[in-house]
Amino acid sequence: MTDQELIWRIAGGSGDGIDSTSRNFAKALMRSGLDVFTHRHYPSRIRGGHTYVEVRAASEEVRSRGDGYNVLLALGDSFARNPQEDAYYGKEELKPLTENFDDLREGGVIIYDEGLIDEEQAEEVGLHEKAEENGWYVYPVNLRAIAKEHGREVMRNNAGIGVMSTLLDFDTSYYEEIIGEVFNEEIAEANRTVIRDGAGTAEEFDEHPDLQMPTAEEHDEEQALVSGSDAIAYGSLDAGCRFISGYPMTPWTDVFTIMSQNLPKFGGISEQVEDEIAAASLALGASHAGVKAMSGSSGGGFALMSEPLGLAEMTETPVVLVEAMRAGPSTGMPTKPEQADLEHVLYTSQGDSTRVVLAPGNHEECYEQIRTAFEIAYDYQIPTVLIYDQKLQGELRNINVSFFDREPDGDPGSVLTEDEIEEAAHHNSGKFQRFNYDRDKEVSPRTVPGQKGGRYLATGNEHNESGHISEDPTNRVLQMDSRLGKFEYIREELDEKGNQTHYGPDEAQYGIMTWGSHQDTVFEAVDRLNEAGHSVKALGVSDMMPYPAEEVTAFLESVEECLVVEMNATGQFRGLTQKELGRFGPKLSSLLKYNGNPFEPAEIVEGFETSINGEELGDTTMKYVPAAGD
Amino acid sequence: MTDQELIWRIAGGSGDGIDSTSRNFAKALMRSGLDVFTHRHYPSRIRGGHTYVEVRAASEEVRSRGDGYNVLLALGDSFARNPQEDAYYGKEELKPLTENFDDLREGGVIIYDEGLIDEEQAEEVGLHEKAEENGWYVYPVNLRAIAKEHGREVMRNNAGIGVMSTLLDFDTSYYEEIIGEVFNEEIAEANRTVIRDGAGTAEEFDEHPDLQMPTAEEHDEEQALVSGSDAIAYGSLDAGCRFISGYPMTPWTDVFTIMSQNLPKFGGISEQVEDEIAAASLALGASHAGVKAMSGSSGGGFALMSEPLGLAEMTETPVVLVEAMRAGPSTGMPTKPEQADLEHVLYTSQGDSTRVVLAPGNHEECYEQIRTAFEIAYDYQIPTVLIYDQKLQGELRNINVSFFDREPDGDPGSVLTEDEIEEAAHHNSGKFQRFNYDRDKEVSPRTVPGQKGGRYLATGNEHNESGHISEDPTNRVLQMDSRLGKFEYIREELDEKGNQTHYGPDEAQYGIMTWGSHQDTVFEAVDRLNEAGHSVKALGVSDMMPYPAEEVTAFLESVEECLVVEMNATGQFRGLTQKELGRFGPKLSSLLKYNGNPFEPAEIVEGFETSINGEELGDTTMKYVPAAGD
Amino acid sequence: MSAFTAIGEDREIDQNEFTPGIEPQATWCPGCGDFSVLKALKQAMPEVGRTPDEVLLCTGIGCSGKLNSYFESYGFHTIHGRSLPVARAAKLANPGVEVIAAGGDGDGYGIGGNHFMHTARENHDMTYIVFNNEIFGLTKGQTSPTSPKGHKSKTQPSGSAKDPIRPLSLALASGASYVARTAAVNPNQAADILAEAIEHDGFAHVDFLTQCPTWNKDARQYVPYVDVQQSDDFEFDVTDRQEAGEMMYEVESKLYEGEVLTGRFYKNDRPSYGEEKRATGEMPEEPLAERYFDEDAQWERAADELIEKHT
Amino acid sequence: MSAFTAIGEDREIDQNEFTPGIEPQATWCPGCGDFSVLKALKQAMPEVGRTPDEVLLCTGIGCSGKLNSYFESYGFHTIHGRSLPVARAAKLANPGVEVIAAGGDGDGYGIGGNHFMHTARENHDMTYIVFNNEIFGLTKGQTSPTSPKGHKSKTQPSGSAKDPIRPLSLALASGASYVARTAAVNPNQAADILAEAIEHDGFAHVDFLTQCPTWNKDARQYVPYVDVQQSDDFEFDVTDRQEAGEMMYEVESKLYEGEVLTGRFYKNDRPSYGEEKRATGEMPEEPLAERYFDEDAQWERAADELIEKHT
Ligand SMILES: Cc1ncc(C[n+]2csc(CCOP(=O)(O)OP(=O)(O)O)c2C)c(N)n1
Ligand SMILES: Cc1ncc(C[n+]2csc(CCOP(=O)(O)OP(=O)(O)O)c2C)c(N)n1
Ligand code: SF4
Ligand code: SF4
Ligand SMILES: [Mg+2]
Ligand SMILES: [Mg+2]
Repeated sequence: MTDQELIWRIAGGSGDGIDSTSRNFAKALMRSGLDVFTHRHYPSRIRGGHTYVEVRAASEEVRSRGDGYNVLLALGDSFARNPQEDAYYGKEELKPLTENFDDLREGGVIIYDEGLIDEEQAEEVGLHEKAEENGWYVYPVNLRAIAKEHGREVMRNNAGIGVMSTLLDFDTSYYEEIIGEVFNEEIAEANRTVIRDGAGTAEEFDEHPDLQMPTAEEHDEEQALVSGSDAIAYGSLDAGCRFISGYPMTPWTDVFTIMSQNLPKFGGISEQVEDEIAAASLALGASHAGVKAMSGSSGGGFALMSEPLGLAEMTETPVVLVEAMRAGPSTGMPTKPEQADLEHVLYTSQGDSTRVVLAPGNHEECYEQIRTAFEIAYDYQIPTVLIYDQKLQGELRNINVSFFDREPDGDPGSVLTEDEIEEAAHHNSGKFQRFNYDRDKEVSPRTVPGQKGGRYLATGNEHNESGHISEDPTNRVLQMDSRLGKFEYIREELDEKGNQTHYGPDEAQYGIMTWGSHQDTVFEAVDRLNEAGHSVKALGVSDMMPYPAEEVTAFLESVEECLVVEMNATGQFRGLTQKELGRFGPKLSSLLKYNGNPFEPAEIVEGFETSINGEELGDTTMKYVPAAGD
Repeated sequence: MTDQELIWRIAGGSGDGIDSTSRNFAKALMRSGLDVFTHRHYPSRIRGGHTYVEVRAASEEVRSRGDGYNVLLALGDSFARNPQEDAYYGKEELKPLTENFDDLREGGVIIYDEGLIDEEQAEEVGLHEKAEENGWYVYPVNLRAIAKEHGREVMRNNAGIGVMSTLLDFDTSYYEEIIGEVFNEEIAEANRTVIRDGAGTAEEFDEHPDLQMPTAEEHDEEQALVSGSDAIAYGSLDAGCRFISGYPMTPWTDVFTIMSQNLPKFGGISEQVEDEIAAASLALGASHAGVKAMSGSSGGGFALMSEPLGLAEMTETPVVLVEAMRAGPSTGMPTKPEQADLEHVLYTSQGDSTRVVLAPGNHEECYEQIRTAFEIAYDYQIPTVLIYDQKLQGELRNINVSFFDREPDGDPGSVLTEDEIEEAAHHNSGKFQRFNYDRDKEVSPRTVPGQKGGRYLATGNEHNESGHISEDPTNRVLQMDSRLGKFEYIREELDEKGNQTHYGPDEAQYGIMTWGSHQDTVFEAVDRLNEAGHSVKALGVSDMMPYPAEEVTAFLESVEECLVVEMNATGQFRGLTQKELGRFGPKLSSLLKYNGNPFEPAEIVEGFETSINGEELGDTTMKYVPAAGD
Repeated sequence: MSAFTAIGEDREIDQNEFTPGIEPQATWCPGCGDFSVLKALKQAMPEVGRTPDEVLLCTGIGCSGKLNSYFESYGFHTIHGRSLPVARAAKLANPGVEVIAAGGDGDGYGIGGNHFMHTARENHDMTYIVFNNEIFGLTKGQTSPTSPKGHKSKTQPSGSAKDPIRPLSLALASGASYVARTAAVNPNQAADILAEAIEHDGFAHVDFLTQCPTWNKDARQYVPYVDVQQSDDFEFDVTDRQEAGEMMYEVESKLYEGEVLTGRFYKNDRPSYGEEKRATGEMPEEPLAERYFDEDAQWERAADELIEKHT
Repeated sequence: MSAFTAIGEDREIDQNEFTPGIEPQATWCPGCGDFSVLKALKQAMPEVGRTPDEVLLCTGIGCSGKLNSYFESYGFHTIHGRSLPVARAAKLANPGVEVIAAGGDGDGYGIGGNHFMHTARENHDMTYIVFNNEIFGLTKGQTSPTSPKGHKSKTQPSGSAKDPIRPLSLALASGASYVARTAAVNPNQAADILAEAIEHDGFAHVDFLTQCPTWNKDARQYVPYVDVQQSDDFEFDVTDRQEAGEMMYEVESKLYEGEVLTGRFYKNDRPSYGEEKRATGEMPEEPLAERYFDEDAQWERAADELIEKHT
C-alpha cells in the first residue's frame, strides 16, 4: 500500500460489462476505506465502440476526475467482430487499447486481453515502443480463455481484476463480497474462481510495477456510492415529489429511470408519454391538481418543453424540470458532456422569463438543490429548472450515508385547505381569487380541483384576479410585476441556502469562477495553484436565475482578475455575468473546452497560468478568451 | 387646410369594418399628398369587443404613432347586442366611446353614432362634462339611420366620413375614388350617397371645431401604403424565396397569408401544415433540396421551432425564419405588441447558438433586412431569424413606390453546380465532402439531392468532413470553430449593409438606444428633445446576432449616458448590450413599457427627462430602471 | 375525511351554477355553434350529478378554447393542442375529479393530433369534446384538418388539395372506448351525448359539429341532421368495432356530401387507464392528491429505502 | 437540360453502390433486425432503377436512424420524430428525387405520430419505413408505443398498462394509399415490398418488424412468419378498404399472440399530394429546385406584380 492515487481505466466495447465491473470495483475500494470518483466515456451506440470508465481512488478526499490515469485494463471490443452481419470491422477491437495510449501516465500499467487483442496487432500499433518510451508495464493475459474455462466469456473482466490483484497488491476480499451480493451463488463462485485464476496467472510475471494500491483507512462513517442522477432522484423523492412524466433521452434518462423504478414503491406515479411536450404538460396537469410533480429532458427534448414551460410561468403553476446537458447543438454528441444549454434554459419560451434556474456543482448539491427547487417552485408558484450535465449525471462518488438522513417534505406549498378557502377572497360570483394584486411576497395562494369553493381559471392568457382573460393595461402591469417581483424574495431565500461555494484563501489575488459540474475540478486546481505559489480563490455559482449579484460582486471586487471556466464554446456563464454585472467585464477572461471531454485539473492549472502570463495555450483542446480590451 | 397634424381614430367592434375603412381613409390621405401612419388596437376576438385604428397624417414626414389623437369617429360595437345567444351585455357597445376618452387631446372632435350609442347613456358616462373640461367638440349623428336609408348598416362608417368632411373641411374626392376601386358600382354609389348624406347632416351643426385637415401638397413621387408584413413578404419574394411552410398564429399570420396568396402566382409553393415543428422542418427539407425557403411564427409557435432551428444550425442548412412578437409569456395578449421574445429567439435550442438575428426598425428595413436575411442564410448556410412585432406588422405607412424597384435575387447561395461538383473534394468512396475543414469564410459549399456526384449526409449529430457521425474531439473542435467562425465574416457583411440607424446631432451629450419597431418613435422624440434644448442623439440597432459591438461601442463612448427604450419588462436588449459590452453598464438605464400599448413619442420625451433628472416617473404605464450603481 | 369535499357531494344541482358571474355572456360571434356546446354542457352537468367545484375543464386555444371563460368550474385554459396531456395527468393525480377536455378541430386534430391518438389508446377516463367547425376560427378562417377538400381560404387561395382527416375513424383506430358525433343544431341529443360521454369510464370522444358563420359562411349549418340511432336507415351495433368502423366511415364521407349524420358510434367497456395502472401496482389506490393534505401522511424517506443499495 | 442529371439516369445499377465507403459495416448489435432493412433496401434499389445520387433518405433518431450512415445516397438524418416533414418538403421542392423516410417505432408512432397521420392523409409520394422493434433501442430499452401490454422495462417496472398502437390501422384511417408489413426474417419479401412501396405513387407505409435481441430478449424473433398473400388461410382484396381494415386489425392483434402475419394490406390509386396540388395550380409544373440552377430563369418582381394594390 502507498499514498499514491490510483486512476484505473477499464476499456472495452459498449455491452462488455465495463459499467458494472467498474461500479463494483469502485464500491469495493470505497468499502476498503478509500475515497473514489468515476468518469465514464462512451459512444452513442448500444454494442461495441470504444468505451471506458475511470475510477480514481485515494486515501484523502477525491472530488474530481484526475489528470490522465495510471492503470489500464484493456478488454478489447468483443462486438467488433460480427461476421454474419457483414460487421467485421478492421482494427476496431484494438481501440480499447490504442485509444487509451495518450493519457496513460509515465510508469503506468497496461493489462490487456490477449484473447481479443492480438499480440502481433498490438505490436503493429507500437505498443512496446510506446511502453519503453513511457516506462509502462505491459501485461498481456488471455483473460478470455480464463473466463471461458470457469464460466462465460463476460467474466473476463474479473480475470483482469484477478491479474491486477497480484500486480498491484490489491486485496480482492471487498470485491468478492460485492460479487456475492450481485450474483447468485453459482455465478458468484465461478467469478471468484476466475479472479483467482487471473491472480495466479499474474504471478508468473517477473516484473511488477512500481505503482501499488493507495493505503486505505476506514472511513469515519458508512459511505454510499452515488451518481449525480441518484442524488437528484433521491432529493426529489425526499422533496415529496410523487409524480414524474417523461420521455427517454440521454443523459436525462437516468433520473427518469430511477424515479420510475421507485415511485410505485413510494406511492407515486410515473408516466412515460408520447413526447416531451406531453411530458411537461402532464407535470403541469398533476401539479395543478395538487401533486408535487416533475419532468425533464435533455437538449432537444427540453426544447420541446419550451411552450409548456411558458404556460407554467403565466399560470403560476409550480413545477420542477430538470435539464441534463450533453454536447450540442441539435443531436450533437449525445453521450458527451457540455455546458452549452444555459442560455437555452434561461430564456427559451416567448416573453420575459419568469423561472428559477439552479445548477448544482456536485452530488451533494444535486440532492440539496433539487430539494430547494421543489421548495421554491411550490412556495412561490414558479417553474424551477435544475440544470446539470452528462458528466455530473454519471459520475459515481462516495458520500457519507448520514448526508441523506433528512426529513421528507410533503408540504404542497402555497395551497389553501378548504377551511382557508372559506376565509379567502372570492369574486362576488363565488369564484376564488387566485391571482390577487395584493400579495405576501408576491405569492397569491392557490386551490386545487375538487376543493369546495376553490374554483378558478388558470390560463396562459394574461388574466385578472379571478383568472379570467384580461387585456386591461393596468391589470397587465400589476400581474407582470407580481410574477417578476417574486425574484426579490426568492433571491433572499436562496441567499439563506448559500448555494454558491467559495474555495481557497479569502485574500487571494486572482479568482476563478465556474458553474455546475466542474466546480470540484476547479477547486482541486486551486489547491495546486496555491501550492505552486499562486494566490487564487474560486467561486462555484449555482444560482443562475435569479443571479446572485451581490455575492458575485463581492467576489469579483476582491480579486484583480477572474478566469471563468466552463464547458462550452461561447462562454455563456461569463456572458450572463457580464449581463448582470457588466462593469466587471474587463476583469473576466474565459477558459473554454468543447471537444466532448471534461476538464482535468491540470488543464485548469495550465489555463490559469496561461491567462495570467498572457501566453498562448499550447493545448488546442481548450480555448482561452481574454477580457475585452477597454 | 392647416399645418396641424390629424390623428384620427375610428372605433367600433371587431367585424364593424374599422380596418377597411381606416385603410381606405389612410390611402385617400396619402393620395391627397399627406404622409400617413396607422396604429391598430384590437382584442383577441372575432366579433365585437373594442377596436380602434388610428390614422396619423401630416404634410411633413410621419413616421410613428403620435401622442394621443384629435378626432374620434366612435361607431359603437354592433356585436354587443346578441339577444338570441344570451349575449346581450351591458354597456359594451359604449366602449368605442368611453375607452377612448383618455387620449383625446384638448379641443378634439368626437363624432359618434347615435344609432348605436344612446345619447342618454353617453350622458351617464359623463361625456359632456368631459367635453367641457377638455374643450371637445361633440357631434352625435345617427350614422346607422343614414346608412340604412341608402344601403346597408355597415356603411355607417362612411356616413361618419361624410360628417367629418363637413366639419374638418375634408375633401372626399380621393376617398370616393378608392370606394370606386374596391366596390362594384352599385355599392360604391350607395356609399357615396351615404357620405354625401352624412356631409349634409353635419351642415346643421352650428359650431365647427378649430381643427382642420392638414394642408396636402403632392408627393414628389408615387406612394404605396404598406404594412410591415407587406414589406417582409415582398422582400422575401424579391429575395427569391419560393417556398413557405407555416401554421397560423397572430401576428405572424399576415406574412404567411400574403405569401400564400402570392406564391402560386410567383411559381412557388406554400404549405399550411399540422404544426410549427412541421412548418420549420418542411422549410429545412425544401432548402436542403435547393429551394430558398422560409417559415416563421409567433410566441408559442416559434417555441415549437426550437428543435428544428438547432438542426439547421448543426447541418448548416440555410433557412429564414421570421418571428412576430406579441405580448407574452405564453398565450399572453395575442393582439398586443411587445418586444419580449428577443432572448428566446437568440438562445432557444440546445447548444451554443449559431444563428443570425436581425430586427428591422421600420417598413423599409423590413424589406431590406429580410432580403439580407436570405442572402446571409444562403451564402453562409446559417439559419437567419428576422424578429419584429405586432406593432410593425400591422402599421401602414406610405413609402416611395420607387423604393421597391429592385432586382429579384434567384441565386441559391453557396451551392455547387454539377460541373463544380466534379472538381470538388470527395471522399475516396465517392462521397462529396460537404463539411470541409478548409473553408473560404468558413463556408463549405453544398450540393442538393439529384445532382450527380453530390451525395452526402446531413445530420444533427456532430459529423466529419463527409457528414458522417463523428465524436472525435479534434474533428469536433474544427467543426464547431467553422460554424461559429462564420460570424466574423457575417459581421463584416452586415457592417457594409449598415443596418444600424443613427439619428440626431453627431455631437450630443446623451444617447437613446432602441431596437425594432420603436425606432422611428424614438427619432421623433429625439427631434422634440433637441428642440426643447436637450442634446440627444439616437441609435436604432437591428443586428442582434452577431452584435454590432464596434458601432455601439463608438456610440456609447460618445455620450455621457444612454437610455435604452424597449417594450418589455426586463430590459432584454439592454441586457444583451451589457453582455456584449459590459463596461458600459454604468452608462445604461432603461425605459420600459409592457402594458400592451406601444410608446408614444411624448412618453419617451418624459422618460428621458425623468432619467436625466433622476426623478420618478409619473406615468405608471412605463418603468424606468436606472443604471446599476458602481 | 377527504380534503376535497366537493367531490361526490350529493345535492341538487342547477345548471345555472355553471354560468360564471364574471363573464356570464359568451362573446362568440352571433350564430356561432360554440354557444350550443356551452348550453349542452351546462345541461349535462345536473344529469351527471357534478358540481362546479369537482369539475376540471381543460381547453386548448381557439374560439373553442374560450369555453373555459363561460363555463363555471375549475378550469385550465392551456396552450394550443395540449389540453389532453394536461387533463389526463390531473385525472391521474386525483381520479375523483371529473375531467373534461375541449378544443377545436385545429387544436385537437391538427397540432394536437398526437396527444389525441395517444390519450385515446391509453383510454384515460375523461371526456374530450372537439368543437369541429371545419375551420380555424380564432386566427380568422384558415383551412383546418377537417375542412373539405377544395375548401378555399386565405392560406389556400385555390382550394385545399388535402383530404380532410377522419376524426371518428382515427379515434376508433387509436383506441377510444366511446365515440360520438353531435351537432350544435341538435341541442338535446348533444346534452344527452355529453352526459353519456362523461359517465363513460374511459376515453370518450365527442366530435361536436359547430357551425362558424363568420368564416365558413357558405358551409352548411349542419342541417338537416340525422340521428343514426333514431333513423331506420341505419342499423349497426355500437359495441361491434367492425360495424362501428363502417358506420363512421360512412358518416365522415357523407358530411362532405352535405348529409349530417350524428349519434353514438362506438362504445366499449375496456378498463380505463387508471384501472389498468392500478392493477399493475404502478398507481396508488388512494387519490395521490389527498396525501398532500393529510397531516398524518407518512412520507417515505429515500435514505431508508434506497441508500442501502449504494453502500 | 436539367441541373440534376442523376435523376432518371438510365444505367446498370449494382446494389453495392449503396454501400458507403466511409462506414461500410453497420455497427448495430449482432443479430439486430436493422441489418435486414438495410439489405432489403439495397436490394430494392436496382429493382426500382434508382442510383445513389437521385435518392434522398431522411431518417429520425434511434438505432433505426443510423440507416443513413450505412446506406449510400443523399441523406438527411434529422431529429427525433421529424423525418416526415423534412422529407415531404424535399419531394415538393424537387419531385424527381426519390424520397424515402425511415425511423423507429418510437420515432414514427410515438413522438412523430402527428406527422405520420398528416403525411399519410396528404398522400405525399414517398415511402416511409418504420423499423418496428417494439422498443426504444438507442435509449436502452424503454417501452415503446408498439410494446405489448404488460411489457416490462426500466421505465415500466411492473409492465406497461397501455395497449399498443395499431400502426397499420392508423395508416389506413389516416389515408395512406399503400400499407404493408414485412419482417427482418423475411428478406426477399422485404425487398419486394420495399420496391413496390417505392414505385407506388403516393404515401407508402411499410411497418418493418425488426427484432432487437439486446433489449427485447424474450420477444419473439418474428418467426415463424406468414405471408398473407402466400397463405391459403387469408383471403381479402388489398384494394378494398373495408377488407383491408379487417385484415390489418387481425394482423395487429395476432402479433401479440405470437403470430407474425406479413404482406401487403392496402393499395389505392388516389392521386398523390403533388398531383392534387398541381391540379389546383398551387404548385409549379416544373420542379421548383430546377429554377435556381437555370441561369435564364425569369424571377418575378414584387414591385411589378403587387405594388399597384398599395398605391
Ligand atoms: C403553438 C400555437 N400555434 C398557433 C397558435 C394560433 N392559433 C390560435 S387558435 C388556432 C386555431 C384555431 O382553430 P381551431 O382549433 O379549429 O379552433 P376554433 O377557433 O375554430 O374554435 C391557432 C392556429 C397558437 N395559439 N399556438
Ligand atoms: C426530442 C427527443 N427526445 C428524445 C430523444 C432520445 N431518443 C433517441 S432515439 C429514441 C427512441 C428510440 O426508439 P425508436 O424510435 O423505436 O428507435 P430504435 O432505436 O428502436 O430503432 C429516443 C427517445 C431524442 N433524440 N430527441
Ligand atoms: S369566428 Fe367562428 S368559431 Fe369563432 S366565435 Fe365567430 S363564429 Fe364562432
Ligand atoms: S439496441 Fe436493439 S435495435 Fe439497437 S442496434 Fe442493438 S439490437 Fe438493434
Ligand atoms: Mg375550428
Ligand atoms: Mg424501436
